[in-house]
Amino acid sequence: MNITFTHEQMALQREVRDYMSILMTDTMREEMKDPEHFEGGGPEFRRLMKKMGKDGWIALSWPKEYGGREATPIEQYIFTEEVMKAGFPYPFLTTEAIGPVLADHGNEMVKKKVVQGILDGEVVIAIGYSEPDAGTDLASLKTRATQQANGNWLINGQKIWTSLANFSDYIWVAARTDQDAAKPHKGISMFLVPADNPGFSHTAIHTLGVRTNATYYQDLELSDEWRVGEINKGWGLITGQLNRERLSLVNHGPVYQLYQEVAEWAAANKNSGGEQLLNKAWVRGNLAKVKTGLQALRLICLKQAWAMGEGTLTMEQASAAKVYGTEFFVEAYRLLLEILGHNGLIQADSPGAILKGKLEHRYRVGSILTFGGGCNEVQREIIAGAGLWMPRGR
Amino acid sequence: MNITFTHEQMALQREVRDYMSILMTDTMREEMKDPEHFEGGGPEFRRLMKKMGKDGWIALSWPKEYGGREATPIEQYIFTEEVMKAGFPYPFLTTEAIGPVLADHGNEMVKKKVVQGILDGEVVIAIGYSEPDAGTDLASLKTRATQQANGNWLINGQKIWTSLANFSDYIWVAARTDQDAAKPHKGISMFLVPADNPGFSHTAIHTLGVRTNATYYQDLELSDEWRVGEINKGWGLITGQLNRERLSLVNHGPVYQLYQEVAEWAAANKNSGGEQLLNKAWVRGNLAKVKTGLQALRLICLKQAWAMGEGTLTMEQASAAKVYGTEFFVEAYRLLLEILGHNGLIQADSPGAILKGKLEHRYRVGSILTFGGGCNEVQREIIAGAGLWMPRGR
Amino acid sequence: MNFSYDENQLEIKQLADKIFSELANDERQKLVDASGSRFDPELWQQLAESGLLGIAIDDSYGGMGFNFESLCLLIEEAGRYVAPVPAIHNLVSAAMPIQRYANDAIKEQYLGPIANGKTLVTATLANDNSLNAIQNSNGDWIIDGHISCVPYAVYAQAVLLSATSEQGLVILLVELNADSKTLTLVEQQSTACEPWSQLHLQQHPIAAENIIASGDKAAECQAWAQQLTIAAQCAMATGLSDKMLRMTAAYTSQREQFGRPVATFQAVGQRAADGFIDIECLRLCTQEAISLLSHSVDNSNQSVINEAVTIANIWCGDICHRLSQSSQHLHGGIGVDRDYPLHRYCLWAKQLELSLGSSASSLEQLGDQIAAEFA
Amino acid sequence: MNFSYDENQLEIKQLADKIFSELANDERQKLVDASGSRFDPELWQQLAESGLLGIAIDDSYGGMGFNFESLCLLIEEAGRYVAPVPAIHNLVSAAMPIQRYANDAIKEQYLGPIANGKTLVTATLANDNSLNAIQNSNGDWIIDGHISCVPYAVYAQAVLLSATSEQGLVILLVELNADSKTLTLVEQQSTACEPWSQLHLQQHPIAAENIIASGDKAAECQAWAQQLTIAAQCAMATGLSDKMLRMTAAYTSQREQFGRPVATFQAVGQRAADGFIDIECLRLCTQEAISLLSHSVDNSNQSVINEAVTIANIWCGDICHRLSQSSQHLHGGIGVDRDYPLHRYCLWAKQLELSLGSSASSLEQLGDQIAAEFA
Repeated sequence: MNITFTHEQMALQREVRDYMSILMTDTMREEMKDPEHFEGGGPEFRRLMKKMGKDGWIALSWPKEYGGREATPIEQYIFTEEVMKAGFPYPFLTTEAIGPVLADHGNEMVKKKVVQGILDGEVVIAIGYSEPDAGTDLASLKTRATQQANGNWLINGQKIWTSLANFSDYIWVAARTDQDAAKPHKGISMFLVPADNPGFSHTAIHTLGVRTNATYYQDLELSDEWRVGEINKGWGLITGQLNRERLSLVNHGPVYQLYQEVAEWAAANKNSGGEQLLNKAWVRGNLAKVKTGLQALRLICLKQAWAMGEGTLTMEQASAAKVYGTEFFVEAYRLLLEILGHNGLIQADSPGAILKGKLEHRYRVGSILTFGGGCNEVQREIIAGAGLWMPRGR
Repeated sequence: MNITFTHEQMALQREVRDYMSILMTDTMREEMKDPEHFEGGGPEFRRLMKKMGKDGWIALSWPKEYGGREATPIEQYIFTEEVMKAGFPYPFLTTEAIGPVLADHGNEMVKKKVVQGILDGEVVIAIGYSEPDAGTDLASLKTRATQQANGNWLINGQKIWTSLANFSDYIWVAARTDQDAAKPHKGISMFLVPADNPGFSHTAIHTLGVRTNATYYQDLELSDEWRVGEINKGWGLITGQLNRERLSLVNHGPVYQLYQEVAEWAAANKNSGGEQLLNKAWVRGNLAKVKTGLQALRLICLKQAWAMGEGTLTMEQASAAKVYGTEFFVEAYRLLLEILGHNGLIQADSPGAILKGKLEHRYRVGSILTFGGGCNEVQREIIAGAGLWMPRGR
Repeated sequence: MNFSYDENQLEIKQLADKIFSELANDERQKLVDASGSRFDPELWQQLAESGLLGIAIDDSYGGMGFNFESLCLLIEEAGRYVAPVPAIHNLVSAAMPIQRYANDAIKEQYLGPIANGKTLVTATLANDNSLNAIQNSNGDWIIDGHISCVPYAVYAQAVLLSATSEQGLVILLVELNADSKTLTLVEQQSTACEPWSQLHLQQHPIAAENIIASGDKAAECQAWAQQLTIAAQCAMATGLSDKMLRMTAAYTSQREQFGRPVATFQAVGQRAADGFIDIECLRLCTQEAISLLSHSVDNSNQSVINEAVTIANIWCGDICHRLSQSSQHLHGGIGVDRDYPLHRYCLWAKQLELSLGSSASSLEQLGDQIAAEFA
Repeated sequence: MNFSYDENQLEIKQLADKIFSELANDERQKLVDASGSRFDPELWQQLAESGLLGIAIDDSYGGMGFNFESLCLLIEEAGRYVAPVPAIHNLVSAAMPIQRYANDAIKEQYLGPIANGKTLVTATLANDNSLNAIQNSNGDWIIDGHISCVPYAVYAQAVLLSATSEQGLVILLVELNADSKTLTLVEQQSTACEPWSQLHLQQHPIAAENIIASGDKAAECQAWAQQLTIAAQCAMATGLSDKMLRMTAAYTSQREQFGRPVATFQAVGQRAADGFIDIECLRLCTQEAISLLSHSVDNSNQSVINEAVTIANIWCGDICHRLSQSSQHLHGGIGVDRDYPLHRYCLWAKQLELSLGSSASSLEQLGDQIAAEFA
């Protein structure tokens, strides 16, 4: 056991860091000040994504046949960390979660058009799983897809929290194709809905933090070539993707960066009593708590990435990372905001905002992760069951 | 609203404090070093209890007809606080929980013999509720009492965690008298078993902290005069008593005293680096956390005592006090033991023990309260149901 | 020892509840939010007309003449509705020190108009030594410097501030004339969308009458006003957190997942119960601090008051954070949707958590007080 | 980056597990407990015969010559069984500094006998300045003072100590001859029933050879030995906590209340899952510290090592406390019954929590390290 990066891993880290420091332009930062484009979708975002595609970064962890570098999960984790630290709104779900599913299960048209588009940095995909009455209990979704005589599908329903749908090229939609399935998750199929389909529309949902969307599928007619995977077997594609999603959710890089910025700020600023903040025991204590938690998060993520590479990743491990990481984020934002104090509450676009208001914004978006992406109570049940062999109730 | 003691309440506090400072003898402290007598039962304990009875303290909160002073619940709380701070193993469950039930539901013989004996300081009663398979799920108890042709009862069964049974005069036993009751808690009756009944026996259970007992009831024949309350209606007597028990469980006095002793100790001692402990920020932080928690506990208890006096105490309030108090104790012992450090682990009877090993001992006994006396998960369910009107599962 | 409110207090509570339920409900607040600034003049005027702005203002100035404890009942209700009004800034942080420390002329000028809602006075009490005051030979003063996060300055007629001077600390009232060349306001927004301003003072003249206190008296005034403000924030946090929890209990009781109400999952009930206990702790420690601040006639128990206020502040920060997180979590997605009212409570909770000392800094302060006691 | 053990390490783990399961099971430990002193010479001898006491001792002294990481696997297993043997004191705190810092004569005298179980050396590393050393004109030393909590002193042939002198700190090995008039042992018991002693030294003579290190070297030796000891304690805490959790999961899965296994109550499963996550954090932060201590060839990354060890220690204290409490709570009454093994784990957890720095004090230490980094 030697828990340090190899020379090759350190070289990759430097390579990505250098690349991102050049890629991330002031224009991009400016574009992100528009809440509509905070998560991407603006012209500069599109330009930079294409550049990353051309420079081979999007395919980093992809097989050679797709022009990829076949990076290991640890290398991919390092890449993710650096991209996130740079603050670029890279669409990881598109490139790391849905992309690979499409490559595995899509037909030739999908592979050529969509998968290649992803790798070229030209395609972003939004995820349409949640519905107003199907959140954690995803299998109870009601959006309905019916195959017509001509083979085309007619989709009707509503999705909620469809992030990025306001600028995505496709929506990755889970719909019920068998109303009478013995178990609710057995009658679900997956579709790729082009955003320019006339049956598709969306409205904004403004949240505490970012903009997301409600999306509507009204008598939406879709050729069968946009169905992905077998009919009624969509559940496997969803859960496979949820597992891969979790690790990119809890990458430790961004919080580590915030920790450093706050520590530097505390070294340079005084409290209202005129004392250097970094000299206050409570400030040091808060920083120490964040650092202690970060160390565990970094190791949890890296071990998980390592286990992915070894093919030994377990369900309970993935769930533990999700629960720990998301709850640690909430705690870390609190501890760091305490250090900034009252002034830390000034919004990003106001004069006098500290650290460009980044922390205040992170606090506002941070809370969604404990219930999003598989709510933490369910994750804990997975841990108790798969990790501790405890029988489950109900 | 004026949350301060009245002059009368302060006078009572001084009176009890002065009385206890004289009552608590070195002989008593010496006697308590024997684990068998840590919770009372030795000759000096018996002598002092009789003295307290004679001096009218046991009847403090009792009605005038029993020679009592009719103290309000707040006054009784003040009394409890001072008695506990003095470290005297006063049998509160006997005097405040079972005693009043016997006064309300006992026949004349019970009132004369047992209730008067309690008030005279001559009777201690142990509680026989829990069984090996009936802990939190008390209603599932299996000890069986069958009425015979001559009216006597034949009791068979086993109880566990019967604290004080090794020196008590009676055991307050819950037994099943109707095997076919529609709901398990509807077929239970209450009996007072004299400890000298030949069908009664006990064996020691040594725990992390104190000695307790398993008690056995083998073909135990008991005259019907020792039945208390109506046949099959014992559940009401149990739950009434559990509510009254909870407040004395979480009196803030003893922890407040420990807090003060540890703060004084930290002011007088140095860490291994030669620094005054009270100058270390972490020591101050731990003390501040304990004080913050204590303030809430004190107010929760006093408000509850006040509400008892007003007749407005709610179930959720009682449960909140039990959960908060018992979990705070665990946290407080930890925070205070951290200050004493490694040396705080020296057992009471070893040379070099700090604060006479009191804290180390409190830590060992403290953990039983979170599951004992109505486990905290169930208390939280009561709070969610009765306090927040949330529907209950199962 | 008495944990109940008297009849007048219960009436205040009911009246406040009535007004807020009519004028600070979700529907109206959406309009206020859409206006871009969280201030509702109509609601404010209604509070004035009902007399509630004058709860703790002497009847000689047109107030009700009740104590601070009674005022905090209004504040708690304001918290329960996250009412978009500057109740604490105006009625506690500004009016209370003016009433206790200002000269008669200032009291006459401001207290009546505060009580009847004609005038709004704000305050920034943190002593960050960023303002400097110099006394002229004619007795008037010149102020220099700038401060940030002055709440509701754009709506206020004056702001209560502290500044350092050769004579020590001074507490002064600065009128916010829009056309002054020596005074500039730059608008800011807080995370909770409260209208804040940076206030820049350049050789700004202040009449001697506007000095509320100086020297030791100023320090006393500042400390007292800060304690009242903290206690009032704790009262607001109590109402706010309690409402968040009630919303959560109600929502989870009807929201179904896996075929049954979310509330019936034991983990959900347990976490809600934790919130119940948390709020009881905050409520009681807040009541203790308010009770002591309201009923103490002299300074004999100052250290007890200091401790009670600090402890309440620690609970305030912890509970604001915890209840806000657990409420959002148990709500799921709708908890962060700006179309559903919970998000306002969460934003406001974060602001209360960090104003006038976070839990972590207050804990250090309490530790220092304890060390001084046992040293 | 590699999170797996090599074959030798897996063999060590299996061998340790086999021996402990045979000789440190509940039945045997009841006998050891009844003896009044938590030391099992038969188990110790078995560990010696299997070679496990020599894991990290050079093969030139009869050991296996593996690294500290491999030794920690034995320690973790000892924790999993709360084995009544002085594994950390003897093999880490005493043997490791002797092997790295002592002269050849001392190494020759002690390392072989430690590896084959003939000799037990204990250590007390906390620098509390309570021992004083003076060097004679002939080069030998005189030691004065007394220290508390020396573990297993009644069974040990020697104890490794630190003392202050005119030449600075010295690390020395004191032989524990029962018949010495200048050395007295007074027996103590720890909360976990570990045999401790107060050691009183009155003008106690020590030969110059028994000085292991002095001056800067002594400080380095002490700091290094403390770090190894902390890391080993964390490894022990990992095994211990993991076993507590597994016992809890197993017990609640079969114990029924309200007609169904306790484990099927959601709140029980959630709390057990929290324990699982906690232990994963402790395990990984411990592995990081051990990995750094085992693989670092120079001091270039000393600050990284310091930080990793301090962080592991913080987790160790927190998890020992939390797992011990949640395990007892979820067990209910049987968890505190001395007839059921859990109680030993809980007592031992408290001892690990408080030895060589509690979470609170370590957190302050980490905060100071961070401040130094950013200042």
